[in-house]
Amino acid sequence: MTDEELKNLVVKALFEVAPDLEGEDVDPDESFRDQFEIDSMDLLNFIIKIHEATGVDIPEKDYPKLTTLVGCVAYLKHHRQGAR
Amino acid sequence: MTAFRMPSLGADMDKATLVEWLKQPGEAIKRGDIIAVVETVKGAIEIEAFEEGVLDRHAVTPGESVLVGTTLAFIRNENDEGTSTKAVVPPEDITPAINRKPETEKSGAIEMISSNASRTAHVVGERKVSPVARKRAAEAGVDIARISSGEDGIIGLAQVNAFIETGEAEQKERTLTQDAPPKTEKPSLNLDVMRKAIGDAMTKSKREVPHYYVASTINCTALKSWLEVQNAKRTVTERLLYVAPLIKAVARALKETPNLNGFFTEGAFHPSTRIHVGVAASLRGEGLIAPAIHDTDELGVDDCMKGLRDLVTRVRTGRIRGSELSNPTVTISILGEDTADSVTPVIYPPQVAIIGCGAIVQRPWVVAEGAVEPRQVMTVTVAADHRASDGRTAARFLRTLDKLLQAPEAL
Amino acid sequence: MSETRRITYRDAIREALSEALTKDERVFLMGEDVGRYGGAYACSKGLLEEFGEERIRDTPLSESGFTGAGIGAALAGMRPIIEVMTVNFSLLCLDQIVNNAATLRHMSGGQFSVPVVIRMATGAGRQLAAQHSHSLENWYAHVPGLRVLAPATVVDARGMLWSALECPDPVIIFEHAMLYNEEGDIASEGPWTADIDHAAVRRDGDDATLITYGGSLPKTLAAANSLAEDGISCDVIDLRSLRPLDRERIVASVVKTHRAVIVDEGWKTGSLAGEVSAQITESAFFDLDAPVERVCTAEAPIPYAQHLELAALPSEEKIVAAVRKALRI
Amino acid sequence: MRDQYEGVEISAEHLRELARQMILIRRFEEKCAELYSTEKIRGFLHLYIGEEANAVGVMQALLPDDRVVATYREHGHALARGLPATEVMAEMYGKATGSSRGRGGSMHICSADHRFYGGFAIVGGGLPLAVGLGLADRMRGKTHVTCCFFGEGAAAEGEFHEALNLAALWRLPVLFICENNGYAMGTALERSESETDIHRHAESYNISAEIVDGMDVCAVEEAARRAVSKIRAGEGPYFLENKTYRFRAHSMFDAELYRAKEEVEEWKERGPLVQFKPCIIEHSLLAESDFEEIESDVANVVEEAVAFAEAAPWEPVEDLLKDVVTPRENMA
Repeated sequence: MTDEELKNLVVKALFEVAPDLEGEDVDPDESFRDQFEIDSMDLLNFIIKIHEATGVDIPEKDYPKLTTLVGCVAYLKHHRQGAR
Repeated sequence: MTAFRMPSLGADMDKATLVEWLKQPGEAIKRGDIIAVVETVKGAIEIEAFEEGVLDRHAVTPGESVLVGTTLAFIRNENDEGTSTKAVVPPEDITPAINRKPETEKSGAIEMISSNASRTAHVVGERKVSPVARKRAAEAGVDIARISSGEDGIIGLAQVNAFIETGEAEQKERTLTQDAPPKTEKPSLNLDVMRKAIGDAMTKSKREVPHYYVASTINCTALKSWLEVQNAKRTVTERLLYVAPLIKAVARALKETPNLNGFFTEGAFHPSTRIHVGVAASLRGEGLIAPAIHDTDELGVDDCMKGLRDLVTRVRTGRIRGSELSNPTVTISILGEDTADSVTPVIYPPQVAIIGCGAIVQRPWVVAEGAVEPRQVMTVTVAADHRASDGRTAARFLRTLDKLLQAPEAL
Repeated sequence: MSETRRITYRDAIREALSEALTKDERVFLMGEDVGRYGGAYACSKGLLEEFGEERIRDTPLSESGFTGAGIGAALAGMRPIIEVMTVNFSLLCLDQIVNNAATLRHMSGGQFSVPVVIRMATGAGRQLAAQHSHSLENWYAHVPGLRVLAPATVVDARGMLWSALECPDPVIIFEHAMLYNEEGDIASEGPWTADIDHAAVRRDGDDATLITYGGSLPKTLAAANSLAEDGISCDVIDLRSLRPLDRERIVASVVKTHRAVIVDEGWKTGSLAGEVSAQITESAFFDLDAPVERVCTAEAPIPYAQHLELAALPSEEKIVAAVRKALRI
Repeated sequence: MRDQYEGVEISAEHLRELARQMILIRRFEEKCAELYSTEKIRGFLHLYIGEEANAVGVMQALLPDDRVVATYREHGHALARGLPATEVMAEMYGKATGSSRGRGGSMHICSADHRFYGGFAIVGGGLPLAVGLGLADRMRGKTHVTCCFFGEGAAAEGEFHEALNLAALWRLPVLFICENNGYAMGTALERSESETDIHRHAESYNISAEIVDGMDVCAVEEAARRAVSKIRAGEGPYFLENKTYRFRAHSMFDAELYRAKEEVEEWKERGPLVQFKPCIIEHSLLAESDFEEIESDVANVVEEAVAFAEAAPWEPVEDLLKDVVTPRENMA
């Protein structure tokens, strides 16, 4: 899966959790919370979506790594490879 | 045959626009089934049935804006079977809606809101009043606008007579004059309307409800540790947020202090035997709604979590059920991580209390023997209605809550 | 009324015919099978023997011919009673009734009058299918120059004929076929004239006004009785005269009850029920608490099969439901 | 014209009266056509010009108590029956002193005094009514005759057959006069009837019937007298088929596309006055000067009728609903 594909996957999961954001530009480096007022429930739902889409198991301690788009892509890239 | 009516989902809701029917004539209806989606100033809301039967026919078509109490559809009940209601009540005789919207008009948020706003006046003007009811009201000097309609949304002689006889007239008059806020509603974005609705409700609350406030800071270290251990054991989908045990604890504490749970209506406090905790959820800058988790005190922590997730998901997608909005018996407002230390909330009438929880933050904490250590703490503020309780009640609630949160595994 | 006796609607008509023939030698009965056969509904049974062929006059099957002849005879000073077997066949003599009987007085500047009485059976309910089940009273009630009566009770059946014969204008009397076997009490001794100018209040009530006539009266009274068991009291108005309508009595009742349900075996579109409803709207609109309800016949030719025929016609259940709807309960 | 007519009084006085009536109808109707053109008369106006001998001849056979039922082309019948030209003209104008108080107009001239039951404007509609008038007289033992005029177009109507059957069945005192002018409005006889000898219909109902030259007033009178005497003798109904022709259009608004001008001209040569006048003069019963006198008298009558109609009042609108039915309060 390319970076671009991963990026699309993450954005899709985000918009599924927060459909009201659909179509917004996502700043890759800024945290979702600061950009979009994503709260902890949204974040949890988001991580569940990522988990369901990629099969990657994400422990709670890793949540902080998944608060930005860049962070998500990097995390998934790493852990998907690891999973194989 | 029973009429299924536009429900009142809040003190500040007077009308809504039908967006879509989810049940069609002939479909069986179970208690709790979602029948339709309506657009309110607070967004799209799913409305549900409270009885069993078969949907007989719709009385309002999508796009129509109707007053609360207007018949939306008819539900045929079991005891109707056999009497051939179909032959007797021809479909063209259904109660037409108060306001028909051209079918070509999309129910997009902006259009919906702007057309609603400009229509308010004649929605009220077009209430269905029987000729003799109008005549009787005029003779009695009663303003027809002050009379509630019957169950079918029509003001008939019976409604006028009841109004006159019960002396409801004077009472309503007083309320109305106090009530009338300057109506400067003008075509605007959803955001502004929502803000205005919140504003209206809160202004009314602040003006009418004698608030008092009591606060405590609670040590949440045990709660956080317990969560950490729990979540480490759980898969992604089963993990908990601290909000879940917190809500559960609040519900249990309320059981001990019933004077914080219920409604103040018709000049008296009516405690509620059931506890439906409304969870204030922010709509990302567009406002706040507080749908209920029903019978919170009877749910396990996991069920609370599930209910919460479901609720937030539906808030985000605009699919909140009418009953969830209309019947919380108390509200909790949780600020969440990285926000602020405490909040002093405003009661949402006719509820009599609201519990505000600040973020859980690390602060110096005096432990045994006077030593100071870092601890995860949270400031909880109870705002309550002095007509239903006093400070001691709220203080007792906070002590109970504190105690419960020190043993999260027991929740 | 000291003593009463119980007779059928059919006997009441026969007695009335006999009385009229006895009292006034200008009176004669003319129609298909009124003589030897005794009348299609046996209303003239035995009259031929009593009054002879001249006055109990069997006619060929020529509705226009003998109805026109009756009109002509009336013009010349006789008091003919024309029996058109059923309203269905009366369509063949519409020309004579509408173009001649109804117009002559006015069209001649008041020089002529047509004191003819035309009786006909009407209505459905006996599985006679589409061509023998019409209720077209409204067609005649539409026409100025005619008087249209619908006796619904034995007393009216007994009394209306003579009252009609005393009237110098053409009078159409509709006898609902389902009423002929109905029984009722009438005074043992006459005179048996009936008021043909006013509607009759058959039952008193405060919650709703039921307005009907002819063959629908028994159903309407049954509905009112059943509603009374639930504490709903209805005025039941029997129109009796379909032209002219007794607007005053209708309005007085609606002003009292604020709700009106009209029961009419005609088809709803263009019905007498529509006319009554319009009169209520014109004269009692501001006293209404609910839209006027109409219980009429389904808009289809009357079918043969019994269950379909019953479904097409007004019934006690439909009337009860309409009243409940008007009362919003 | 024949020389002898059984039962017809061939005196100067009688012939002068026949001439006067026919000329009156002719001049009266010519005036009506003129007044129609100037919009004094409205509605339908069906002229009788050419057919005068029929009404005039038949009326000679009737007594004052006999009854007449006519069609919508009935000005001639009304005048021949003796209704005043003033009242007939006022009716044409729609005035209150018209014979039907202005409610009937050209098609519904009525007079109870003359037992003239009026023009009936539904083809065939008058026949059953005439049967009923006859029935009433029969039942009461009177010897009155009801005379019913209609055109040959009526023979296609059911009511014609129903009425003939009833009258024959009950042997009623009805004289049926079929004025066969060859056209049912604009449809020629051959194009509307399978049996063009209309009197044969009557025969099929066992009614005595004969064909009459409807352009010869004396022949019509002769036949009518014969028929009436049989009817009065209780022999039942009688039927005359008068062959005649209308010289003018069916009504005022008629392009006459259905018949040839030559045909009209041919019939005009046999016109009731065209034959009648030279014959009488030839027999020295009346002189040319008599006809001049008649014309002058008739002109005065028509002029007087117009003046009367012009001056007549309109019926007040308040009386619109008067006589629809008898007011009930008038009933004892």
